[in-house]
Amino acid sequence: MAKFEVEIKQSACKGCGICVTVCPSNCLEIRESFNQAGYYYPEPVNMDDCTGCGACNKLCPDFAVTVYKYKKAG
Amino acid sequence: MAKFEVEIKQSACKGCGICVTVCPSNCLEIRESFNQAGYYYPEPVNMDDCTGCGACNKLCPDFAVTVYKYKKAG
Amino acid sequence: MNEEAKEILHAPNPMHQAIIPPHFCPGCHYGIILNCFMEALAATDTLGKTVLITGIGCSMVNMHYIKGMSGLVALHGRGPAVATGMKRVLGKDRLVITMQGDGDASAIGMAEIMNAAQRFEKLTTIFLNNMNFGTTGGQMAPTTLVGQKTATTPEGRDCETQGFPIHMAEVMAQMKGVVFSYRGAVNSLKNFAKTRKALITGIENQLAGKGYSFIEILSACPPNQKIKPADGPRFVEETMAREFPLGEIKNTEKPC
Amino acid sequence: MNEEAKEILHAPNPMHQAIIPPHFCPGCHYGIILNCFMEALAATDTLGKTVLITGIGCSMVNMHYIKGMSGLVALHGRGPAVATGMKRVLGKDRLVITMQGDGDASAIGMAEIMNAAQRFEKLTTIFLNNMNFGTTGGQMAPTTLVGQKTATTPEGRDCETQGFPIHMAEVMAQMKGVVFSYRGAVNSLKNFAKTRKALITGIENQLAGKGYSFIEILSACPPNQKIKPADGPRFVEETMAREFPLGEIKNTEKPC
Amino acid sequence: MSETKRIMCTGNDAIGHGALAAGCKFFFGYPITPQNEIPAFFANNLPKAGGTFVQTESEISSIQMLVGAVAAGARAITSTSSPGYSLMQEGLSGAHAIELPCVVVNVQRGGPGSGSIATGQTDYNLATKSAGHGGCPNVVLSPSSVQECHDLVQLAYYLADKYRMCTIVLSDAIVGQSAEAIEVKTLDFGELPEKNWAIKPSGDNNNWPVIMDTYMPFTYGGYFPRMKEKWAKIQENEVRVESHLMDDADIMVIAWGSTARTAMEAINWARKDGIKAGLLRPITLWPFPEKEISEAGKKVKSVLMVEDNQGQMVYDVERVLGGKDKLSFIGIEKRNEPGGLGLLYPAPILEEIRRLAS
Amino acid sequence: MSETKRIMCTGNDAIGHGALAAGCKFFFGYPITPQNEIPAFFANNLPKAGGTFVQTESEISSIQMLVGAVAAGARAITSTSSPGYSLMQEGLSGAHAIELPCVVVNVQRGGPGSGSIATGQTDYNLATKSAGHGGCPNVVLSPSSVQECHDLVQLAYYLADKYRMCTIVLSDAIVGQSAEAIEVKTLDFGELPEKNWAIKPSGDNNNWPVIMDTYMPFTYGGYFPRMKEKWAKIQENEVRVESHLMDDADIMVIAWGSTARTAMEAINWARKDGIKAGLLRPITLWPFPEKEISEAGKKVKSVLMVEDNQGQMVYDVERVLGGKDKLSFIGIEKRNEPGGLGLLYPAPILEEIRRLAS
Amino acid sequence: MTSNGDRHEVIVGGTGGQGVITIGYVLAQAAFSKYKHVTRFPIYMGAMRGAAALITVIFSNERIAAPILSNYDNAITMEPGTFARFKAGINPGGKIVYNSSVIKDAEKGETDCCFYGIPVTDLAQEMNAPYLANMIMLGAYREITGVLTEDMVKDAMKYILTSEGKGDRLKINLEAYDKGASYAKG
Amino acid sequence: MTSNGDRHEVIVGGTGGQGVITIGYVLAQAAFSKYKHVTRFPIYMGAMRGAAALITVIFSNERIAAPILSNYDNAITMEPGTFARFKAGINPGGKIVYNSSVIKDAEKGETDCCFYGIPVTDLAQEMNAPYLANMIMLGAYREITGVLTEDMVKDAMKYILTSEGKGDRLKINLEAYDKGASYAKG
Ligand SMILES: Cc1ncc(C[n+]2csc(CCOP(=O)(O)OP(=O)(O)O)c2C)c(N)n1
Ligand SMILES: Cc1ncc(C[n+]2csc(CCOP(=O)(O)OP(=O)(O)O)c2C)c(N)n1
Ligand code: SF4
Ligand code: SF4
Ligand code: SF4
Ligand code: SF4
Ligand code: SF4
Ligand code: SF4
Ligand SMILES: [Mg+2]
Ligand SMILES: [Mg+2]
Repeated sequence: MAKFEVEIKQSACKGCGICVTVCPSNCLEIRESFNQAGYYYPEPVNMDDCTGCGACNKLCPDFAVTVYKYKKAG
Repeated sequence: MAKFEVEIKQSACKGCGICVTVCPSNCLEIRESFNQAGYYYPEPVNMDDCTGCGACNKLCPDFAVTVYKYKKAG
Repeated sequence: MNEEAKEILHAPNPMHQAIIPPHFCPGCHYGIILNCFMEALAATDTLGKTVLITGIGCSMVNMHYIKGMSGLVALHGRGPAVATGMKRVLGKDRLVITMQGDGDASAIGMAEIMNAAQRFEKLTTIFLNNMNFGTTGGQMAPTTLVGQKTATTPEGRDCETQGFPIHMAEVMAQMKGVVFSYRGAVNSLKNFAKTRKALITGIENQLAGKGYSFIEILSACPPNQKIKPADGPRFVEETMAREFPLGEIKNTEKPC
Repeated sequence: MNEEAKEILHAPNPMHQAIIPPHFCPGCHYGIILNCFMEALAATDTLGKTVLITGIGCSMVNMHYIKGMSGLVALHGRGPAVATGMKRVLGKDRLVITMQGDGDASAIGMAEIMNAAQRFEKLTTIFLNNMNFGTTGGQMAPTTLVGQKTATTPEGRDCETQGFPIHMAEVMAQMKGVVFSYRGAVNSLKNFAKTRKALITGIENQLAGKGYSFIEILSACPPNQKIKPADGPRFVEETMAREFPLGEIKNTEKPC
Repeated sequence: MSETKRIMCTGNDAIGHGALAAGCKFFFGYPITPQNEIPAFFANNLPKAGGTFVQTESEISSIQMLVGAVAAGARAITSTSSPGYSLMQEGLSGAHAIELPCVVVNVQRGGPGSGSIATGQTDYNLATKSAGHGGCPNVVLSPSSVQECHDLVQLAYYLADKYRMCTIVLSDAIVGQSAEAIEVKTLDFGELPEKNWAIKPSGDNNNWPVIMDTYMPFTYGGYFPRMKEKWAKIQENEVRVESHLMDDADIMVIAWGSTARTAMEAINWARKDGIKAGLLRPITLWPFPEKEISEAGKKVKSVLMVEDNQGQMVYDVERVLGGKDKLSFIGIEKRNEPGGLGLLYPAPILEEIRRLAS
Repeated sequence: MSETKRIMCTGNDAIGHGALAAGCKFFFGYPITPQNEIPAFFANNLPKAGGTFVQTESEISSIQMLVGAVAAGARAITSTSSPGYSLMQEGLSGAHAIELPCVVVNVQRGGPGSGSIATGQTDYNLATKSAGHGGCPNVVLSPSSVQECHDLVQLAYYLADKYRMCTIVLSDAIVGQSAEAIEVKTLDFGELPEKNWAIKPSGDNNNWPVIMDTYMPFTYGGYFPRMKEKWAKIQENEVRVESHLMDDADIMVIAWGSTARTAMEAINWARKDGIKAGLLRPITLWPFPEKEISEAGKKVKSVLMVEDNQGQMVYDVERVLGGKDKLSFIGIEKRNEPGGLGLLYPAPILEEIRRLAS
Repeated sequence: MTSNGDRHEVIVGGTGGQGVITIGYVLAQAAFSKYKHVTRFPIYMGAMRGAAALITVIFSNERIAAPILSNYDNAITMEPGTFARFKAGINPGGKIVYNSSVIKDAEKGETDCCFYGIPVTDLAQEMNAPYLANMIMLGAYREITGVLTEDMVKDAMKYILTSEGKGDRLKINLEAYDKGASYAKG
Repeated sequence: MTSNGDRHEVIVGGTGGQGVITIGYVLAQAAFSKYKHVTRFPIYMGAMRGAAALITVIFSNERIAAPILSNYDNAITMEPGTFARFKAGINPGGKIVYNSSVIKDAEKGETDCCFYGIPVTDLAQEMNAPYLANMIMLGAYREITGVLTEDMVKDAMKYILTSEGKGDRLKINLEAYDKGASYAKG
């Protein structure tokens, strides 16, 4: 079960793939989708392995990534 | 008996006294004489001790010093 | 998944002026450096005390990207001189930080940065080493690697006729007025954290009146380094950091 | 004493253009350095291959003092750039030497000299360190000692607001393109001989295409150092060389 | 190099082709938009031609390396854009002091400050009025087409060497960034004197040293009278202008560089309306075509000065016309957009011509 | 500072006294003859006055430190001489781009190149025609006496702050090195607006950042129209001239700076011969006294321009007079010696006045 | 009023990544072999991908006055921003060829010119290669205007794409050209 | 023709080491307390000791036009070079006070001015202090011209010598002044 969620602000993304590269758990992948400016943005693919480390957030040059943590139930 | 002679080109001398300072044998001294530009130039005073080392020549900033060596008789 | 049951763990930096998206090329590390710098400002709570002086280069408009940052875009290479004038007026309790490209600081601006250090200015410089002149289309910089192809070294930099990359952090460390010299990178979470720490040291040094702090940061510049944007982090590690070793080069007490 | 029975043991340097007496102040070591330089030219038989590029400073007219020396008086601080242009035209078998004051090379001309080294120019620089701007009346230079009184440091250089003396030979040695960096003096026969040897090395390095050679020479400047001319040699030894240690700082093989 | 080759290239590349055709062997320069194609051209082509490309650390260094190379007798070049040209002022002044035939290309962007990289003609005064301190004029050549970039850089070498005088090719971003079909060939302007003044080590010069001294003793008694004579000779012999439809013109449009082409477009349209407009285009900005403008000025009913700046040459035109009576001006304020990327298009010029004709 | 003190000092020192009286707290400068007394003055006096003296590494740095200090709202100053003034061109252009009220002193030596340290007025064109690339004029004030050094540097601050415009005090070695008896006091020119444009950290500015950008996007649509208005206002309101014996003059001598005093000496002698000569001395070189010269020019029989250069202002005078008919010129070629240490004395001016009178 | 004689003028516009500059380069290069005078002038409205880019191309056997035009005979536009701009600048009787995939409601208004919509984005998508939209547009444009010849343009494509280091993609680009041309033929 | 009214003008010349600039400084300083306008302008003909140095001093209650003069009412010269120069520039009826120790044959020629030879080098030698020649000359000059008062000049000497860091030598300088003055008195 995924404990974290990663949100990519598509309009800000330039499709550089840095988040994909630096994710230690290979949670992100660039696929077919592209934004208005023509950039292919990444999509979360493997969130169960996500550790919430924040690399994708901190190392995104375009401030496009937010990492959420699911609150424990109760 | 002096083996060496030191000649100061008075007109070139600026009376800095460097030759006096650097002579290891205290052969030179600045006295009363001054040249046209008003500089007090040094005079050989103690030539018996001169070793012909050439310091006065090489370290004169104004190319004013010549050191001669007396030829051995015969 | 229940939307209400999640909280933000890592948000995009709130200091970032989101309405002006950075103009950097895809994969440029300058955006990451900007983030790292803002985190250092936040950690020291110094944004409101700071004036950012940029040179001419891809980082020149960075003050516009930081909410609440005052700044001045200096002419090419002259940041440390402008910063000197400004710092002398603003006084020791205000922070004046220069952010300069490698061309800006080590080519045209070499006299200014060296002499700011010589005068023991209480400044902090962030030196962005991308091994080229990015803004003008990727020409050779003093930092360009031997063999590296650029717009003005089409066959690769030839050391015999074009020399060797300058190591600014080491050169600056030679100056007595420089109390802190560091080379970092933002290609990994670990390096990001270390670089942020170095930036914090640079900020604290200035506020303590300790001396000049110089922080070099290696940066990928995909179009001009001719790499894929996603390969930037690896390129920094494997190619750049091999020529320009990461870490602290100097960290001394105040020399007087 | 018999006039005919003596021979010249040490003549004033025959390369010296005796009809133009040097304009240096009494006790200025620049005349001695000139002599030392001419001896190095003689020892390498290179006068006829040489162009001397001076900066603006008390040494600027030195080519006029050397019989048969071609030269160009560059604008203040720009010697290494002019020399680069000239050397690239004249080619590797010709010598282009810059002679620059400390103000000339380490203040206004810092970018030019550092970047000539960065480009691995095959040049030789003679750097005259008299710890002040002599020509303009003895102002502070980047080399001025902490506490030293000059026209612009009437209370002595205050390190807190005016910084620390720059050590150029050490800074230049940081540059990979610099294969030889030396600090000498001409205050004694011994130092004169060592400095001449360093100058010869600098000349030979250039003709061998080995790299950039940098020779710093400490010099008394009596009016501005506020010493008696005759005390210059001692001042160099006891005051200057204490801050600026004499000797070889770098001597490496050709780096590529 | 004397055969002709037809190619398509930018104005910036054409500078390179022209310089190579003129035998230039050394380039010294620092990157700056909008002239980066020039250093790139030389980096690619000079080594092949047995020459040397040096990237400098600044424009100050560029002009000084040029001084070193030119003092040694070489044909060499540097290029830059406006801020870099400002930085060369001290160096140019020094080059005038020792009368070096330096050729400098300035592909203008808009000033002041870091300005706008788009284009501009805001360096007219700086280029023509004084090479730094000292008040020496440069010869200033203004290309308005890619072909002319190629041709005028060659003329620049000729004039520089003929008179031992710094010569500026004052291009702009529109001319520099346009690509056009041009003919590349070596132009022959005539014989030139030997450079026996050039610096050589004395061993290469019959043991005679050659010394150039930008410093004292500066003999004004000799220098300025000699310069006056030289400058007068240039003003007498080297003025170049282009006239377009001036024979029967009622309205003379004066414009230079790329703006002259824009003005020509407007004039061509005006002619379709039956308005007798013509163009007088100074090619040499210094020497300034005083006679040509003054004579033409007497024949026309009105004079319209067009420059992509706030009005700089208009000052000189007014002086030559002896007043502002016939004179009007439109300039940078008529660009299509207020931002730095706007351009001065033909339309506002046509509009002004129509206004003058009515 | 409002009491008056009579002292004897050099023109260079008077710059220092005047700047202190105007509340200047920061000096940034690099040594160069013949203005070395100015940095020495500030090094000695600013710390005592709670100010800061910084010796820069070059004139490029001087103008940039000045930019930093002035951008932060301070009254600051730099001084230099001709070659250093050339080096400031890019910086001045940048200062104009962000409209900083920089005050720069240029104690001229002779150009071009390293030139002559004696004196000279060879920077007229560079100072008045264009602050580097971009073609922006500086306000240029020309002192001809020690008292005026003290007064005009204060006026420079006033005009700079009033219009947010770079202002140059264009002195020369004769004015700078002369010592005269003067009165030191703070001059009051009137109220000035708050510097609410100055850069402050946002925390010192109600959390609003202040940004100055010498670079893009440069909005010409706003910039040059605003400048035109500003420049026109200055030209309208700030022209200053001195007239001496002009009321009944047949011969108008135009001269500026130290040369105006030399010319005045010659005029006084000419008057003893019964020759009706008078002096018109522009104090503001920009704004140029167009109206004053044109009107006076109509009344006199001949106009003699005297400058210690090759003839620079004469170009502007000719433009204003509408031709060369009445106009003659003598300049640097009439110095007493050909070497760099010669000076332009009263005698050749008197001789020329006599020639014109006969 | 459009130009006289053999003069041809066209302005091409789009956003930075759309390859409009290449269209201009190819047209200018193609004209170079046939016309005495050719000029092209690019304008980049910003450094970033996404900012507008324009290029004006003029060729003629008569001398060409300005390389920049207030009004032009022909225009090619890949997206709405430059479409609006060109509509204002087109000469009466001129032609606007536009990307009808993204410029949906071609507001022809009162403009006295001819509009030709080509859905180049969709056509490129069909080829599974969005970056080919520009060459599709080029093929359509040549077909519509009949300017130059197909051979000339294809030769120029070879030259330009090779010099841009895209020689390996030449074949697919030529296919794209053909796709555009045949779409225009109808 | 010499100046009208209360105006006094003098040019002082010698070689660099001879202290002529100090003579000018003292005269200007002395005049400062009495005259509304004072100007002094030094000219160094080279950086080296031995090169000529000149200083012009003018004071008046009327405005002073130029600080540099082609012709002057009074001159002081310490050596032959400036003597020749000043002879050419002196106004008819003017005074030249010269160092007759080194300017032996004062070629008065056709010049319409008064010459006053003072052997200041010898007088200084008598005091065993060659450097005092300038103040001896000053004493003589004031006595001969009667300009200012002895007190004013001596006060000015105090001020100038102190500001030049030679305060400790003030007494002997005043003695030199007196020696010159009494020699001139005869
Ligand atoms: C005086 C001057 N010369 C040249 C330029 C052109 N220019 C703009 S940025 C730049 C260099 C940029 O390189 P760098 O400092 O490494 O910054 P980067 O773009 O790589 O971040 C140059 C040469 C300029 N603006 N001003
Ligand atoms: C652009 C410029 N700025 C300033 C000067 C004035 N200037 C002449 S020499 C000099 C400095 C001399 O100092 P240094 O280089 O140490 O040489 P030194 O006289 O001590 O031998 C200066 C500032 C100048 N000639 N040009
Ligand atoms: S938070 Fe860490 S593990 Fe999770 S997606 Fe981002 S980089 Fe990968
Ligand atoms: S790092 Fe940011 S810009 Fe790059 S692909 Fe990921 S989300 Fe997009
Ligand atoms: S040669 Fe040597 S020992 Fe003799 S006088 Fe000279 S310095 Fe003294
Ligand atoms: S070193 Fe030379 S200049 Fe100095 S005192 Fe001796 S001889 Fe004279
Ligand atoms: S050119 Fe390089 S440094 Fe500049 S924005 Fe692009 S990637 Fe970043
Ligand atoms: S000022 Fe100093 S360096 Fe210059 S000549 Fe005099 S002693 Fe030598
Ligand atoms: Mg860079
Ligand atoms: Mg020095």
